[in-house]
Amino acid sequence: MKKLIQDFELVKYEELNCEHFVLDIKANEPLPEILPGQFVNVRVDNNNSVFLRRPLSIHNVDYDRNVIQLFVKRIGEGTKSLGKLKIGDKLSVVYPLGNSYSIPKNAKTLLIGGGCGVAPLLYLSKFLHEAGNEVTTILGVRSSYDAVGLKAYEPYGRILVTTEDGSQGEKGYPTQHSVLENESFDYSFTCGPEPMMKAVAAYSESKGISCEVSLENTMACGFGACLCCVTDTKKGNKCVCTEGPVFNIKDLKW
Amino acid sequence: MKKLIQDFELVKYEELNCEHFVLDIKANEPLPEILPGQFVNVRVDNNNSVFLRRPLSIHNVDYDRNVIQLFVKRIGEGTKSLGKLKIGDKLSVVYPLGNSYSIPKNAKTLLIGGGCGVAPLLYLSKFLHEAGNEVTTILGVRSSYDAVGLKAYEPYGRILVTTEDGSQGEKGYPTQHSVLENESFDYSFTCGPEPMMKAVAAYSESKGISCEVSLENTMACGFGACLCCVTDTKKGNKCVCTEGPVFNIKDLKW
Amino acid sequence: MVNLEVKLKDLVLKNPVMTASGTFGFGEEFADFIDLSDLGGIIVKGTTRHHREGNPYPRMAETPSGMLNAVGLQNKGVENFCQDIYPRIKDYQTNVMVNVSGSVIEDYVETAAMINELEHIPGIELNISCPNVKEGGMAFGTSCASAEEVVRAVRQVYKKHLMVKLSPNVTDIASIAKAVEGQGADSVSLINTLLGMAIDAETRKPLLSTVTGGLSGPCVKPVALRMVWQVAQAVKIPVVGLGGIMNAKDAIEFILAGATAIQIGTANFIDPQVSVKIVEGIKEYMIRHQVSDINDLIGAINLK
Amino acid sequence: MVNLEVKLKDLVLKNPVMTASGTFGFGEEFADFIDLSDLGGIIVKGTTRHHREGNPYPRMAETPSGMLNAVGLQNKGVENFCQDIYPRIKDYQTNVMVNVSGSVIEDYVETAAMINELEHIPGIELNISCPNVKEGGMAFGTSCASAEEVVRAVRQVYKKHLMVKLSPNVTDIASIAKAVEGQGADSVSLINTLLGMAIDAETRKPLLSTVTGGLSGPCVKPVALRMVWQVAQAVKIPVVGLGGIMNAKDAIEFILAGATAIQIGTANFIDPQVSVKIVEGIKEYMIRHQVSDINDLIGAINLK
Ligand SMILES: Cc1cc2nc3c(=O)[nH]c(=O)nc-3n(C[C@H](O)[C@H](O)[C@H](O)COP(=O)(O)OP(=O)(O)OC[C@H]3O[C@@H](n4cnc5c(N)ncnc54)[C@H](O)[C@@H]3O)c2cc1C
Ligand SMILES: Cc1cc2nc3c(=O)[nH]c(=O)nc-3n(C[C@H](O)[C@H](O)[C@H](O)COP(=O)(O)OP(=O)(O)OC[C@H]3O[C@@H](n4cnc5c(N)ncnc54)[C@H](O)[C@@H]3O)c2cc1C
Ligand SMILES: Cc1cc2nc3c(=O)[nH]c(=O)nc-3n(C[C@H](O)[C@H](O)[C@H](O)COP(=O)(O)O)c2cc1C
Ligand SMILES: Cc1cc2nc3c(=O)[nH]c(=O)nc-3n(C[C@H](O)[C@H](O)[C@H](O)COP(=O)(O)O)c2cc1C
Ligand code: FES
Ligand code: FES
Repeated sequence: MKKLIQDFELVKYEELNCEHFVLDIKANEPLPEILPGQFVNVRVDNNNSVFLRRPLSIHNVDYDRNVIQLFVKRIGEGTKSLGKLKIGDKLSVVYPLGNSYSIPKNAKTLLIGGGCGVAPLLYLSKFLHEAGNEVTTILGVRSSYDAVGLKAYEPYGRILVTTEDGSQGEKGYPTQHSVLENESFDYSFTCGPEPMMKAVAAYSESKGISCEVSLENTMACGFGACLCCVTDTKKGNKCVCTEGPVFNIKDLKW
Repeated sequence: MKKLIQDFELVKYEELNCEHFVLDIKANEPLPEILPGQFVNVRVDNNNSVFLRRPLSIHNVDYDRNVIQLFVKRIGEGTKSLGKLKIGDKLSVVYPLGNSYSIPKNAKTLLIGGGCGVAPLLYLSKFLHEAGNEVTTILGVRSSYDAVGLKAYEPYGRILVTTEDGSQGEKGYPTQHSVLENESFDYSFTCGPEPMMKAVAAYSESKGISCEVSLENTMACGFGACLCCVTDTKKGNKCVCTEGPVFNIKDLKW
Repeated sequence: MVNLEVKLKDLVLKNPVMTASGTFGFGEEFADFIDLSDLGGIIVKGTTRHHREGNPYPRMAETPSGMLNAVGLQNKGVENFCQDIYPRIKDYQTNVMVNVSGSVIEDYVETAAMINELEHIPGIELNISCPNVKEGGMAFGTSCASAEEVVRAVRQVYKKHLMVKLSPNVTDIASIAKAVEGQGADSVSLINTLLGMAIDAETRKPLLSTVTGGLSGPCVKPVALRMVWQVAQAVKIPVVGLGGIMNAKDAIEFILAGATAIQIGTANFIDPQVSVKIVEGIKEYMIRHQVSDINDLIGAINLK
Repeated sequence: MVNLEVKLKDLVLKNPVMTASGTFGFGEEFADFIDLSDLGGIIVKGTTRHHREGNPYPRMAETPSGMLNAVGLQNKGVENFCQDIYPRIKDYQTNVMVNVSGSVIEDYVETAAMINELEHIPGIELNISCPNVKEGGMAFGTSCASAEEVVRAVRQVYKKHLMVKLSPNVTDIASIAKAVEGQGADSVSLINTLLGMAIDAETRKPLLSTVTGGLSGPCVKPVALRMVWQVAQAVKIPVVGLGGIMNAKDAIEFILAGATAIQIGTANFIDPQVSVKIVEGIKEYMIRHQVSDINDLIGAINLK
């Protein structure tokens, strides 16, 4: 897939809570094909301590309006400054980057996300739904305050929540949700903090089902030029930005 | 005079033309005494290539509203980014810095400014007017397009213009204005490009009148700590930020 | 019309803009973004005698106006280069040079000898300055004697353009440049990365798996420019300048300081089109300043 | 309650935060902004045997995340310091140290001997690393032999705390640190500025009257941190770390790398209150991480 560098315009800003926000950014030209799991690399030029671009998963795509949606968690200077952009501001974007989740057909699929790891799962559930799969998404958050943006998933399947404090959905981690005991799935997909992804991997292995995880290694370029973002796989170091970010756990040394 | 570091808030932004703009910045607390010729040193934090503060003359002061006015010309990244601030944005300011123009009493005073060198002259004319002086201000610009903000001077005296293309006022440089031949003055004050200030200095020397110029050396600190901003005077290197920016030409090696 | 062509001894560059090793892959990674034939040359990834996995993750840390890397010369070895990669890239309409690294002199010599046989590779860049692997050659680049030794050995087997890449982590870079010139280097390129380090105060851990790594980006530009200026005064062979070049203005500064050509490194990560934008920007500068030949700008700093 | 007190040999600092020479005037310039007694120490302007006018204007150029300076040790000489300045600053409730520079060994010795007599000056910082004047001492700091020579000579006349400030413009800073330790230095401070350069592409002129100058600010932090780490492993005397420290996080990084105290330089220009903010920030960090004694953080980098 041809990679592009383009200026997008911020057309909508939605504050979800004090930590998370969603940006709608619009291209001047028709968008290229974008696959679930791919990411963009954006330039932050309104902060004098940010040098490199910041990689962000593609949360959703609206081809009709040439809009890409990003779901961002404030971490450091870069993401905080993205949250200060005003409608109409320009954003330089390199995209679409990385490989993608594989899309089975007519299967029972399980999506597990935690923290801002939910970002790529919305666009993924859309694809899974369209391919005739049954989609169950579990979002694990600390408390109901963080259980944001759930409505968007509803058109594509069932959405479940776990909270660490029990304030919404089931109490505990997403891999402790009762649905994992009570039902069986054919495929699992996950994105989020590494310990959570490792728990999903362990669950999937124990059930003998395929599991794809999305890694978030630190990146300098995002398109295979610097070799900074490698992860150690069974076939040696692989670039997360080009051979990932999605990996099947059978290839990782987890 | 005690120097302060404070956060100001942008309360008004006025675009004069594509090069010049005026910022009204407001302090939370009552302003200290500010003298004509003094400057502020502002932090530009919305641009990732600006590191040091930027020195700007105090164009006007409104003690009632705790507002300082800055008159800025877009030069490079720093001044361009100041022009992108939005109402309500915060601006860290170190002030009041530098010495000041001396204020005679009941004399005929001549003020000559060029380019963004006009910035300190407005506040100076106010002081001169209040001390009973007759104030004649000549602004030298390229063309009528740059002859901006003149109205502000009117309460304090006569305002004359020269343009290089003759599109407004007299044609030529401000030191070629006919008033310099037809009238005599007791004191002159100038600020602007060095060649212009040198011409004012030469005129003043030929007439035997006192002449004060305001220098714009590059500065790292603005308050006497780094010794970067020196100018070579008859008494050796002097800091422009503490012993200037205003110098009497008799002390300079011009 | 302005002339952008420069010569590194016999090597003709259609313009002075090259891309720096380790920041431009094998060029292929940039083919979506730019037309490689617009460049004066590209220097592909650091290549060693044998396959290297490189250093463990994490290999990168952002720093003020720059970054640290500790890639550690990950590459599949020179044989793989000759067989798999060379056929894919040999027809690029630009000078494709190979950056050669090693841990012992024999490695450099063998690698260079194999690349000498590749018809469409007009030159190598001998990396005696990689700070990221114990045997990465930086030791060669930090004393005149060892720099001479490796260049002398490689010169015997390598017959085309031999560019030697110098380390900035030295007291006197000009003397090292003179030493390699004395052994027959055709040009010198500088600077490689400055040795640096970053710590995460929260976890108390180094941000790189190797603790220290190589600093690059605009933060190093003032140091690089100074070194290019010093070396250009010390040697007669052409100097290729790099270190923190982000735009045409930066490139012009290096040329004024004495660089015949320049390389773009870290900037490629931030804007994958920056190298061709810099070619355009140099042209615009020349038109604006009425300079018809880029060669008139080389070393044309005005010291009054 | 956390303990911030550290010791440089016998010299007690109420906290590890000092201010760097040449960036803090004589402290007086900051009295409007902060209470100097909140600091562990201040190091006043570079002082030489005789009055120096310094270099001609322009002396400063902004760079990416930093600045170049070419002040060139402008000062009124040590006699003026003793007579005019010392009486004004001697009662500051903090350690006031004098940064001593010279062009020949006798100058260093005579200056140090005169300052040895000043009761309220507990130590000097011997600047063998100023890159901005031909005779600025950087030559002393770039070889072990000459560094040893000047430290040996000064040690004979100077009886209080002798801190030696090292140059980063060297191949192997740890060996220079060991050399000065061997001659009786009580501590080493590092880094002084990196030698750099800037050119105005439009006018083709250097931006500094001296062509080259000293680079400081956050751009140099990764290099400074690496050097502090290397030196801390090489010597037994305390190491004072500086170079690009802008906030408490940066300061903690230097302490984790092995610095007993740190100095704030260029950051003072951008925020004249930054030094005391850093004292506060270190305190907050310690409380958050449940570290009761700052000394437990010195060299406490976690290398796994
Ligand atoms: C493929 C990919 C997809 C991602 N998708 C999303 C997303 O959709 N939404 C979202 O909020 N975040 C996402 N992240 C994480 C996001 O990139 C980081 O949170 C962000 O870079 C932090 O930058 P900062 O300046 O705010 O933080 P700082 O901590 O100041 O960043 C300092 C440096 O570390 C890097 N860094 C810090 N945290 C991370 C991280 N978790 N992953 C990678 N690099 C990091 C930064 O890029 C920068 O170079 C993704 C990361 C990757 C690699
Ligand atoms: C005492 C004083 C008062 C000033 N008053 C005003 C004013 O009222 N209005 C106004 O528009 N400008 C004023 N200037 C000039 C203003 O400071 C510069 O235009 C501004 O610093 C340029 O910054 P930049 O990032 O836009 O340009 P750049 O060219 O990118 O700046 C690069 C560096 O050079 C310095 N620099 C560039 N031009 C100048 C200059 N003319 N003087 C000093 N430093 C410079 C910058 O501060 C910065 O460090 C004043 C300067 C001084 C010293
Ligand atoms: C990620 C990365 C990998 C690098 N790999 C190499 C390499 O293999 N060989 C080499 O000689 N230099 C290598 N370098 C150094 C660059 O070629 C260049 O000398 C340095 O980055 C300074 O230029 P810059 O500031 O423009 O990036 C690498 C730099 C980076 C950032
Ligand atoms: C304007 C300026 C003047 C300096 N003068 C001196 C000096 O007189 N003596 C000295 O040892 N170091 C001097 N330095 C170096 C600083 O003390 C310090 O070592 C260096 O700036 C690195 O620290 P920083 O990045 O925190 O500024 C000077 C630095 C600057 C920026
Ligand atoms: S981020 Fe550069 S190769 Fe992956
Ligand atoms: S700008 Fe620092 S002393 Fe004047």
